[in-house]
Amino acid sequence: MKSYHHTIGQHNYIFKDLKDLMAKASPTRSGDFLAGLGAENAQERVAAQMALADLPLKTFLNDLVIPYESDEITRLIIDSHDEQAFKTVSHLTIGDFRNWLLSDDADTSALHALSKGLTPEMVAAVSKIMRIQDLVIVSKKCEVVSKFRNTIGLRGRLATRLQPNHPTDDPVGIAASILDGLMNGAGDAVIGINPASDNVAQVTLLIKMLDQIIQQYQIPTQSCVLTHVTNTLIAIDSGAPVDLVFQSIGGTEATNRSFGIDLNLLSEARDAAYSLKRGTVGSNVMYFETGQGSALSAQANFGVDQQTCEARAYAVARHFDPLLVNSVVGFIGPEYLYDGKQIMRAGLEDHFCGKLLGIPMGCDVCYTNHAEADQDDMDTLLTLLGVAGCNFIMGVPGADDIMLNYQTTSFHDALYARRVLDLKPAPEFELWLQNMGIITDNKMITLGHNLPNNFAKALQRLS
Amino acid sequence: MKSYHHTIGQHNYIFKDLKDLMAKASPTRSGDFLAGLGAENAQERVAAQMALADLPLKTFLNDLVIPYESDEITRLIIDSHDEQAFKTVSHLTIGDFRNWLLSDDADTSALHALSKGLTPEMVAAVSKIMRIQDLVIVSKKCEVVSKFRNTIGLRGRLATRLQPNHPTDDPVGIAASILDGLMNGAGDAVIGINPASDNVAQVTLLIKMLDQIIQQYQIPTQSCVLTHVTNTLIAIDSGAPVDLVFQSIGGTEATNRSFGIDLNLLSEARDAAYSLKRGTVGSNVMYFETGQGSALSAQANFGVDQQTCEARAYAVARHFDPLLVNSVVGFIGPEYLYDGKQIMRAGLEDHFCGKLLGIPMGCDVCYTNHAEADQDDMDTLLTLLGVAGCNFIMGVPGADDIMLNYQTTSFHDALYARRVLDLKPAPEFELWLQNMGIITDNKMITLGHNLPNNFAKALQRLS
Amino acid sequence: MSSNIKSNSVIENSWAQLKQLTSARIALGRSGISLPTHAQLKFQLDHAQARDAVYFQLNVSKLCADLTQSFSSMNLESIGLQSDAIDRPTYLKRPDYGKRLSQISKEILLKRITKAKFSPNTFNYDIAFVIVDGLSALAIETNALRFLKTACTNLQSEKFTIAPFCVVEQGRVAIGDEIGELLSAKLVIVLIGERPGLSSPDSMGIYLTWHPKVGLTDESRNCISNIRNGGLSDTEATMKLRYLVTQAHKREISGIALKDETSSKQSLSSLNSFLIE
Amino acid sequence: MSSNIKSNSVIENSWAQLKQLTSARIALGRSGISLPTHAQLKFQLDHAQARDAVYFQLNVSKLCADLTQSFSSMNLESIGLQSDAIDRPTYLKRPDYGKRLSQISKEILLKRITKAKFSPNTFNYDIAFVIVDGLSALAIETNALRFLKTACTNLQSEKFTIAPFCVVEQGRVAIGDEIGELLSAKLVIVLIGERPGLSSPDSMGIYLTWHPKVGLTDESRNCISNIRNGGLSDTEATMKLRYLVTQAHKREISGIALKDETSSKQSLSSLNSFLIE
Ligand code: B12
Ligand code: B12
Repeated sequence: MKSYHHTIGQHNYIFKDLKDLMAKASPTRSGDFLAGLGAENAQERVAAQMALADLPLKTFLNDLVIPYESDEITRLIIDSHDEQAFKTVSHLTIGDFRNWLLSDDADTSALHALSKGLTPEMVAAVSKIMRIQDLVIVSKKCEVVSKFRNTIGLRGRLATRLQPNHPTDDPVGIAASILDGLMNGAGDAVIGINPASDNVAQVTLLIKMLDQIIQQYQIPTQSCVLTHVTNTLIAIDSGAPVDLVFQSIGGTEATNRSFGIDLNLLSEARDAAYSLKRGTVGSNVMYFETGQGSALSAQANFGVDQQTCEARAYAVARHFDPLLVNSVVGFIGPEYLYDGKQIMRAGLEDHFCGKLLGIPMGCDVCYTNHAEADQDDMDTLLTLLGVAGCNFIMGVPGADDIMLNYQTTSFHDALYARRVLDLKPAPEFELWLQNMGIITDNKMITLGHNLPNNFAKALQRLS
Repeated sequence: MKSYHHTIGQHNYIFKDLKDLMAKASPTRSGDFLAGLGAENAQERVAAQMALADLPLKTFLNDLVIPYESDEITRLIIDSHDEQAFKTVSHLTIGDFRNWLLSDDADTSALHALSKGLTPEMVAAVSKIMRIQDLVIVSKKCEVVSKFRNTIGLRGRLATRLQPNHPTDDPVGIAASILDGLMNGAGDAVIGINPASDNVAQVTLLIKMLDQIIQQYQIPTQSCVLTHVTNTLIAIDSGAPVDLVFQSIGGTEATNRSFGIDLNLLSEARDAAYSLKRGTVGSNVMYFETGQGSALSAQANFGVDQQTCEARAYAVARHFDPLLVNSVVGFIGPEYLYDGKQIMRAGLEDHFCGKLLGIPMGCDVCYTNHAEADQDDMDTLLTLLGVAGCNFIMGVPGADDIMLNYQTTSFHDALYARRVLDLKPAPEFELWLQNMGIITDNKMITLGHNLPNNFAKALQRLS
Repeated sequence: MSSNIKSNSVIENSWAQLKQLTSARIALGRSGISLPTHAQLKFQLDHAQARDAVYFQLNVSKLCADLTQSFSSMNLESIGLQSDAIDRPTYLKRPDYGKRLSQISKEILLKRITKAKFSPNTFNYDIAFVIVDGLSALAIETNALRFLKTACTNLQSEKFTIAPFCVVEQGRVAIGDEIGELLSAKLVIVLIGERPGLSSPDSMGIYLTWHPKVGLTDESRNCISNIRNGGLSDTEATMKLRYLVTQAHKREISGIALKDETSSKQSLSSLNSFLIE
Repeated sequence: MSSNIKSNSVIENSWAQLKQLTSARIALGRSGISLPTHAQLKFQLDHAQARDAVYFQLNVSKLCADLTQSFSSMNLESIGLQSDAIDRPTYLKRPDYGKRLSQISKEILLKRITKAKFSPNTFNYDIAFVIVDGLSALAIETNALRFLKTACTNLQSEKFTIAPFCVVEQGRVAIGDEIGELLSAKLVIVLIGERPGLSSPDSMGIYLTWHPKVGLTDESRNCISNIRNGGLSDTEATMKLRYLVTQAHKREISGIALKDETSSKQSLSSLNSFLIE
């Protein structure tokens, strides 16, 4: 195991191995301290960043933070590494790489061509020496497009997942939230329910209901019930109309094991979803969620800092050509991201790393009530991500998820971002919203005043 | 003195007077705690906000936070209040007012027509019940344009003050920073030096130098030496080519007295500057700086929260038709704004309040080394302000002011904001930059590779 | 701008009647495209209160007394314990501490156990109930006792041996592993306060782990969540619990391989979801 | 993208020679329009160090000893004092505490004063020097003694009576008002550590106040700022100080009405600013 060092003035800082160096170079976050990995003070952090900046990108192909033998994700990263694409940057250090990413040469197509040549550790490393403005400016240049029943990730567009959760999975309660969301222009990324229950029969019921709603109102979008992948497999087997397969994933084999999954299981699930051929404009069938802290939480971080673990999860995601990937950035709690500032930084890092690696990255801009964060922080992160070209965000009624017990972006929040940053919904969905009269002005997003006829009829059925 | 109250559940919260209510309704900031004015906990804060939301706008014309008799700024506010303009909103509560501001009816022209009908206390009050996204969305609708040798504040544009300070006011050192700034596209708001010394002869020398530079290179911009207004008056008297008169101002008469100024002195100074008729496209001749905390720092806050004091300073500014006003938001230190979060919130509030009151608001996005803030916070605030339509920001070499000892936005930072948000410099200045070959692509701001001839010649003079 | 600005610029939603179908914050109306003042301030208040709920402290001795009393007929004692996290701030920052018993609590437990007949390789109990404050002591104070009455009564018919109730302060789900192991229980059932939501500061979760021992991770557990007024009812939760408990004992597993296969109360045709014709 | 990406994508500035004219961070080059990696990391390091400088502690007893020794010929003692701010965090949050002496320090000072001949309505001293850590103890350790040697030697010719040096920990500018008043000095001259800058963690400021007394605000003072290596030299600062001190004594004022009217060293014609033809 190679050690690294850097001298500042009289002080020679020593980092015992690459993962120690990367952890110490990470901007402050509670999770790395919880893991006992964080830098002791600001000077040590800068020393680590300086040492990291001097490191050749190549290092990350040889000095592996988690051994090849013991981790199938390391194997995936190494075995699927595109050497041809990497060649163009193989002579750069991390510091040079940052400079190049910021340069005018690194345009959308250059970044696209490079993505398969990059490993999670490389992008994690460079993100550690980038300021927020750097993360924004580079992310904005990336464009990762994915398709199922509509097209997500096009420049100048911001999609939303409509998240109509209910504490007892009551279909009628869920439908109420769906109508609220659609009327506020939400739902192009996916209409996706987290079920409170693990019951496959109930899950299947919800899948069917979503399918019927999408069909009946001819909504150019896809549905998902975010249950465990094994449940979705059972549902597919039993003939449920599954659009997207969901799964939470982590960046180490052991994290995934704690989630009850591995790469084989994910492959199997993807094949099952493919076989249904339900996509119309494309066939990206996977939906993954991630979030800094899950590896440590499962005691499966192996001394690797939480942001690098997170980036490794994107290698998993990338392998399955997903429609959607998002970091649920403030979801777990303050033990990993302490306050608004840490959540913001992590959200932007995650988005940056995902985009550089070529995955269709969104973000669940969120916080829990035990964290030191509030709506102001969410507005801030949302705005920054909007500028950075984030593919999609969540949308829940009034920002309050009454089942998962956390606050994420509301339908109103999404409209705010779309309005001040002039971002449109996915094109197919935008057209639908216009045809329904839900949005009227297509220059500055403006909502109509009338209930569409078919929704009015639905309401009548209630009384 | 009227007291206010609000009941939540069993608890009846009592606020002993209007200023107590406003202070308790303020989002957390250290300065209000230092002053002993802040809310005890989050619930008390919300109670105050709810009570405030129910208050008619009219209240603020009758229940004055600082008595009319004892404060010339209160007199200015009341005596110059435009009742006609106010009539349109006189029936609203603060809560209604927020709703109206966010509504599609409140467009740029409506906000413009209203501004003189609003008092600082009204805008401060409404800002206290607004989230960051509200502050952004409303500010963005405002457009306050001012002119001297160029036009500042037009939608879609962001100007910068080139701030080439030097610890010994060395003209050559200052000139070096000026060239660096111009080559990076900075300087349209003003080329403005804070002199380290109070020496009028030295100050005059700097004024003359700036004038010569502007003339020689025909830069469509204005100059300013930010010395005490009494010094500038002496300089004008002695024939110095003064473009703009600078002064720090506060929101209470006593704060201004601690700054050695009053309204009369400012009038006198403005008249003196007018008389020089140096503006070409307009005649806004004043440059004011403000910042939350200055009133308390001078023991001149009279129990009024720091953000309301700050908004009152804008009434002073408004009275003198300034070219530029900016809140130097993180300048004083952590005793008033503790960390990045407080600085950000304050910066956006200040910008919002200034814009609603109709002044050409910029922001010195900054922090000191004794505050809990860093470059990430600055990037964030800068981005938010860019989205909110801020008129101008500062530009210093490498973000480090080597005389004032604080960090503000760099020339690079301004380019970042211009690029990711597609913001242009002031039109006259933009043309000059293009003619000089300093910026090349006018779609996405891009810098040229060649030194303009006249600058090349200047450099030759050095060797 | 005209002088006839309405007092109320809020555009109400014509689907407001849907509010009765869910506690989600739907049909809030809008000012322009933004959240109206009233809803905004309501949210702020709820946030302030939810944050307080995090710091609410469990009255352990009272709950123990209540449990002992309520289950006197079943002869079930209760034991008050603490995790290694000494206070709330520590608990929030150090989930690892919340997963382990304090030294003192460990000793208390061991002392009790020696009293019970203890034979290696066999188990003392079929089920151990561990009641943990988690992130919402309020959830436990509101739901635990009531739910346990329903659940234990229901499970009684299966003749399971039940360990003394353990009530734990500053605990995480995984603390059930250590307790279950020390008690030598076949199955540990953790009742825990879920993190407080904006509208639900008092939601309780249940986690089942077969053959609990220190070091297990979440794939080896099953979960029943959102038990509270407005969420899953005691009856429904008990039905699920009974299914999982009996299956766990029958198949000697828990976790990912054990699925809740109780049939859904609803079928799509009976859905009557107004959105579907 | 082609395979011939340069190792170094940084576009250097052709005006880099200007760097020798200022310590400002000019000509940093650019990557696209952004700050190159090297400059970015250098900035981060300087920030880390400047933050440390805020917490640097003044060695009061050493400075007192050095002062007493250096000015033994002038028979000037020195006194170590503390403000009401007990430590650095308090100092940062409570500037009001930093403006007042601690009770103990007040007593120390009063005891010394009674020793001196004290007659009401007249003043004990023409000048009191108060040396305060302010936001940069480093600035004081680096500059105060050296500067005072130059300044006092220079002022000696005017035959001012000088009070014992007061060295204050955790102080603000306004603490000079209280000390000056207690010492009964006509003029107080506060030497204070300015807040540390990114490139100048050691900059000292001087504030003069005529007839100091508790409650004065800044319009009654004059300021000479940025004294440090790379900033204002001791000689120049002394020239300004001498001018202000003599004028203050002559006109019996300080503050806004008293201007630094020493003539500028430069005239525009002699400027030789390369930018002007
Ligand atoms: C936080 C959380 C997570 C976090 C847990 C990490 C952490 N350090 O907290 C993350 C994001 C990793 C997560 C992942 C998953 N979760 Co989860 N999670 C929650 C949530 C929102 C709060 C839990 C809580 O408050 N616990 C109380 C605190 C005090 O205890 P704790 O010891 O700190 O928390 C532990 C448990 O919460 C446990 N846990 C979290 N989720 C799950 C899910 C299952 C099935 C199990 C057995 C345990 C478990 O992980 C924590 C660390 O050990 C609940 C919703 C709710 N309202 O409770 C859903 C919830 C429990 N999760 C759920 C699901 C489905 C999952 C996933 C299976 C999703 C997926 N398809 O991959 C994964 C995998 C879980 C696993 N096997 O590891 C469902 C469970 C449904 C059910 N009845 O079985 C719930 C109810 C919500 C939902 N519908 O998504 N989750
Ligand atoms: C912070 C600061 C301010 C703050 C002070 C509030 C506060 N609570 O700190 C604010 C923004 C209000 C301010 C205002 C002004 N300042 Co100022 N300020 C500074 C700065 C950046 C740092 C001072 C410092 O570190 N002090 C040390 C700490 C430990 O002591 P303190 O007790 O906490 O601080 C007190 C003094 O700094 C004092 N103070 C601040 N500025 C000034 C200016 C003068 C002339 C006086 C007498 C006192 C004074 O106010 C503080 C509270 O009492 C210096 C630059 C520098 N490198 O030092 C400029 C500096 C001292 N200020 C300067 C000037 C010109 C002004 C103004 C006159 C500008 C104007 N045209 O209105 C005003 C008015 C000052 C007044 N009479 O009240 C000049 C002084 C030039 C000179 N040689 O006389 C300096 C050198 C920088 C500059 N060129 O702008 N300032």
